[in-house]
Amino acid sequence: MDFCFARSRIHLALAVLAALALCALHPASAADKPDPVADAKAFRNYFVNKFPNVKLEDFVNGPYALNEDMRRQWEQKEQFPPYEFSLEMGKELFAKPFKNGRHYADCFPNQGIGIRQDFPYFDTREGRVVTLELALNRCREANGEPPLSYVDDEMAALTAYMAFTSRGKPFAIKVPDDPRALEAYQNGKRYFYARRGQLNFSCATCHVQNPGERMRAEVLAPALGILNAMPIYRSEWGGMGTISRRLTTCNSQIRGVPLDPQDEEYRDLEYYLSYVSNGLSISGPGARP
Amino acid sequence: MASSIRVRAIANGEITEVQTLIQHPMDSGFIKDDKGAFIPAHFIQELTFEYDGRKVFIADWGTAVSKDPYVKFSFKGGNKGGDLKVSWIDNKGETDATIVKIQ
Amino acid sequence: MTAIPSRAQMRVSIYWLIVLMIAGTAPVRAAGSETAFKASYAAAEAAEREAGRLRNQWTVTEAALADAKKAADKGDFDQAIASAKEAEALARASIFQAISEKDAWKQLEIR
Amino acid sequence: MTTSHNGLPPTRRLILKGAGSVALAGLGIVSFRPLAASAANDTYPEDAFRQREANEAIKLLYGRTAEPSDKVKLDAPEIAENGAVVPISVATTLTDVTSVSFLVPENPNVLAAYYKIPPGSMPNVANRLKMARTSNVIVIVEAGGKLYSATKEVKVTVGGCGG
Repeated sequence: MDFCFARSRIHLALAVLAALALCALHPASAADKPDPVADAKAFRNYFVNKFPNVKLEDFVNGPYALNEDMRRQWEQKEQFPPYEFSLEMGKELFAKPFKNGRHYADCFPNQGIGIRQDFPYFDTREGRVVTLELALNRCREANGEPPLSYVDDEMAALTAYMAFTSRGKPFAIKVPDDPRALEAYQNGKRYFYARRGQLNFSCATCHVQNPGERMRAEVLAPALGILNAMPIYRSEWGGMGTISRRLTTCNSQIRGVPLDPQDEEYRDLEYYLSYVSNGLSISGPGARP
Repeated sequence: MASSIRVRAIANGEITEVQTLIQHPMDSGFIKDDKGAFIPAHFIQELTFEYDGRKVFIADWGTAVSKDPYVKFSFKGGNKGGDLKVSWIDNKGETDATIVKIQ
Repeated sequence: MTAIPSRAQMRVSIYWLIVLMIAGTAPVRAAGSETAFKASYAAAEAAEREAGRLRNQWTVTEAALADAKKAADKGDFDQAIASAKEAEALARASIFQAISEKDAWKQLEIR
Repeated sequence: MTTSHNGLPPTRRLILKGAGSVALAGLGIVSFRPLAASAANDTYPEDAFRQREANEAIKLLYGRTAEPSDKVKLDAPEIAENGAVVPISVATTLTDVTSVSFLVPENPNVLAAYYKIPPGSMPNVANRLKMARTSNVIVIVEAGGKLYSATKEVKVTVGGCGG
């Protein structure tokens, strides 16, 4: 397995350095002004051209769009999905009043139903990206409740329920006319493409260059539509996991120390990656191996 | 506490198709926890479906049935609106049961 | 923002990294002392802190630091120094990665 | 907490079951094949579930061997997307089916599930099983007192590098 080739950490580091040294000989072209609209178009075209047999709306189903044998297993499990219990828990948690009598629903437009596709958004008042997970915890804190862990079951269940009520609604992420929003978008893009960890992988190494290929036991999902399916029930976890959980485990898998969940870089990444999947429907909660 | 048992029983002509999903860890006893100690086996051993006073399906399970186990079967003679009783017992003697209407 | 290093600076850092890594892999002949370990460990920690400032630490660096500490606690300073040097080399590689990726990421971008 | 499905507390039920078989054996009524269960027999085949060899488990469960049959259709993936949850099902055109069992010879305990099919129930069963590694999956259909089987290999790619 490719992941296992180097027992010696030093040898791998040397290989990384050699690759980096080569890169350094070919400096990148000067940065242009970010153009989210053009980016999203190019992003979508890349995947559509790479997988001409996959329907555009099917990209939200991740590896199942690319692998027939896996798709059958998924469809069989979807007859009675194992995430049913988490979804019910999310529904109950969402409806349960806080100690002050108010509800999650009071913190969101349309009582929190069918709004997943609008997250994350750029808050022009605060000048930062607000994800659904962050918004849920802020709602709690505004109502005198302690925040939930971003990587635990309760947050996963809440976002699963909110995604479920939004299934079929296309991502509608906006980059407002505000230089800070554009900066956050660009920062997310940089994070997505920058190599990190001892394996010297970027998010794009797996999810742009190699979707459909096997990495360890997993078939890599295409980056287009990857967040539409969040949160995801993973058989490997035996439970539902948040976007925060997925991003931090992605980092560990490439031998990078994860940032704190909901760190600015993660939120910006989510902003960028959601934006370039605009127009594709929410399919979450998803199921993955 | 909500029931651990979810059932979808749908009558189509004379055949009733039953799908069940149960919330249960189904610990095999072969997995270690974070501290390296084996998590003791904890799994459903028998799951029984009864309709109209007769057993229509009995599942005997070992440790290799997945977490939150699922099973699908079908039987003849079920009527829409009829009661299907589903119950399980695990290796620790814990049990749960529910009655659902065939749809 | 840290200034992007010139190519000459990069070449210098690659040189240092290779030196450090050779040092890290070569068996330490003389019996390691606690003082030598402390110096190696402090250098490794400083490099890892810098990687943290660049938000680009590696899990293997953390593991090598932990190995160093464990060996030192057992009084095996040869091993402790070797692990600390490995940790420093890894931390420096992660710093190098972070700095070069400040620009290099653009080569991967879909356009 | 709900009660056990036969109305007895579970521990009592198990004790009764044990006591009953001892008493009957003492009277010499039962020939010693208590493990050769059939659909009419409601005991949990505990010993069969503990076996590490497929043949042993089958012998304990049925007391005889199975013949491969193309009337038994086993559906399982080529490559399990995750060994923790592998959807596996069986359908058959055989009549008078009284039981269906699934075995995974490479698992620590080879017998995974044993389903009793009373008269009037269909011999089609779908379930989700754990697979420790790449293995054959064997399904055995008991029909008219005979055993028929089908086998399929399922590849399990285990995550991680073993370290």
